[in-house]
Amino acid sequence: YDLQEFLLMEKQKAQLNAQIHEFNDICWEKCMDKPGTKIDTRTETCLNNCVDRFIDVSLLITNRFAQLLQKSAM
Amino acid sequence: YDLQEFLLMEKQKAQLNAQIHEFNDICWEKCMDKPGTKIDTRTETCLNNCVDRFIDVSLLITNRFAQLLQKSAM
Amino acid sequence: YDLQEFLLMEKQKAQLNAQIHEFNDICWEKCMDKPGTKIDTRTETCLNNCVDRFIDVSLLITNRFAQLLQKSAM
Amino acid sequence: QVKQQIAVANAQELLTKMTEKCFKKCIIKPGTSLDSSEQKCVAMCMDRYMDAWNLVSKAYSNRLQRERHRM
Amino acid sequence: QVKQQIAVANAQELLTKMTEKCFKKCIIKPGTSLDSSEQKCVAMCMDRYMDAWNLVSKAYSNRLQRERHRM
Amino acid sequence: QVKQQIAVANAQELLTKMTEKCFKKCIIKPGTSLDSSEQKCVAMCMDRYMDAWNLVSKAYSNRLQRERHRM
Repeated sequence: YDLQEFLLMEKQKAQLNAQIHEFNDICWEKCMDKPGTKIDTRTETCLNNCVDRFIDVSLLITNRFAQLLQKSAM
Repeated sequence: YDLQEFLLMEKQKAQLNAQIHEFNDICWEKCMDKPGTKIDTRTETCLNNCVDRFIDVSLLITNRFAQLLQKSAM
Repeated sequence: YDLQEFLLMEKQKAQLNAQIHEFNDICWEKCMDKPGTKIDTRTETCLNNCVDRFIDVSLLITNRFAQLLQKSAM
Repeated sequence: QVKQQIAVANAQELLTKMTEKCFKKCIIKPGTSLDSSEQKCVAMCMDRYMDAWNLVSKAYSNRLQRERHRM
Repeated sequence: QVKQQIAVANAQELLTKMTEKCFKKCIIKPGTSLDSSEQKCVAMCMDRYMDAWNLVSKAYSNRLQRERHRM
Repeated sequence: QVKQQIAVANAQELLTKMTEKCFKKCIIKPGTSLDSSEQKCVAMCMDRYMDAWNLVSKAYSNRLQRERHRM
């Protein structure tokens, strides 16, 4: 476990955090209506689903884009 | 046609692409209502005009700003 | 008054300008309805208050965050 | 290789923007899975976004040429 | 020290986002001072934003784990 | 020269923001040319944006001074 490994892991942590900030930004706008005294179940479910569906959309688009590229290369 | 020229041209291409991404972002919001099975003529016209009018506004503002600066310098 | 001092001051000026651009962006959206032949008193008051309240919110959040951190560290 | 890097950067930016725009347009209320109507909407949105990109790109290069002629 | 820099960067980004989002949600018409209802709204909004951050963070790491298992 | 670079960067940022904001406010439905009412709107919007910039800039520097006195 040396310095390079440590730096790489810290860099990945930073990227992970940046990604969480971005998801939180998008899903806050999608799910949070008026902030109340606590997060209700509906909002909690929405936030969980929002992250998963955003990743689904991202994967769907990336895979479909790769397919289109392949088709056009043939 | 040497390396420097090649790098400069590639840089310009990158800037051009960044500009197109920005225009597409703005004009997508302005012109696209609900994505359908194809882009209809109204949306196509809107997108074309959107790019041209955005450039018009940008030129108008830049030129007027230069004039104001000149006046205030006299 | 040497070069380093000069560069530091110029850097601070740049940060100040970036901050003003950000405030102006936020407060323009909050206060400006339709741009008229001049800024009316209501809009002027709104812009002034907007800057001050934004800074209030920023201070409130930063201080409260520091308190929460301290509590969780105890 | 520089060329390839730019092409990759361009595709990446396109994918990021499409994901963001099409998520906003097609996923109104995020459910427990992407249902088939959402999937269809995303695929259509993606095609239209690329159509728009091509149109905008052509409109911009046309304008650049017209401006060059005027100078 | 790298670790600390990232923690600081992360906290700073969180503070910036919270300020922006909660100003937008709680200060509808900026007055001559933050009144008590606005202050309460900002405090509540801040707590909810951090709750949301934790939920989103957990949902994301759960998903990453599920994807890893599938591979 | 550093000074000038900052002044140029500042003006460029101002031009970029004004173009974006005033396009959004004044060009509701992009037509085949900028008509005279759109041109008038853009000119007015530009003047108001610079007014707002000056007001915001003064409000901010006033606040900075007040905060410094309190310390």
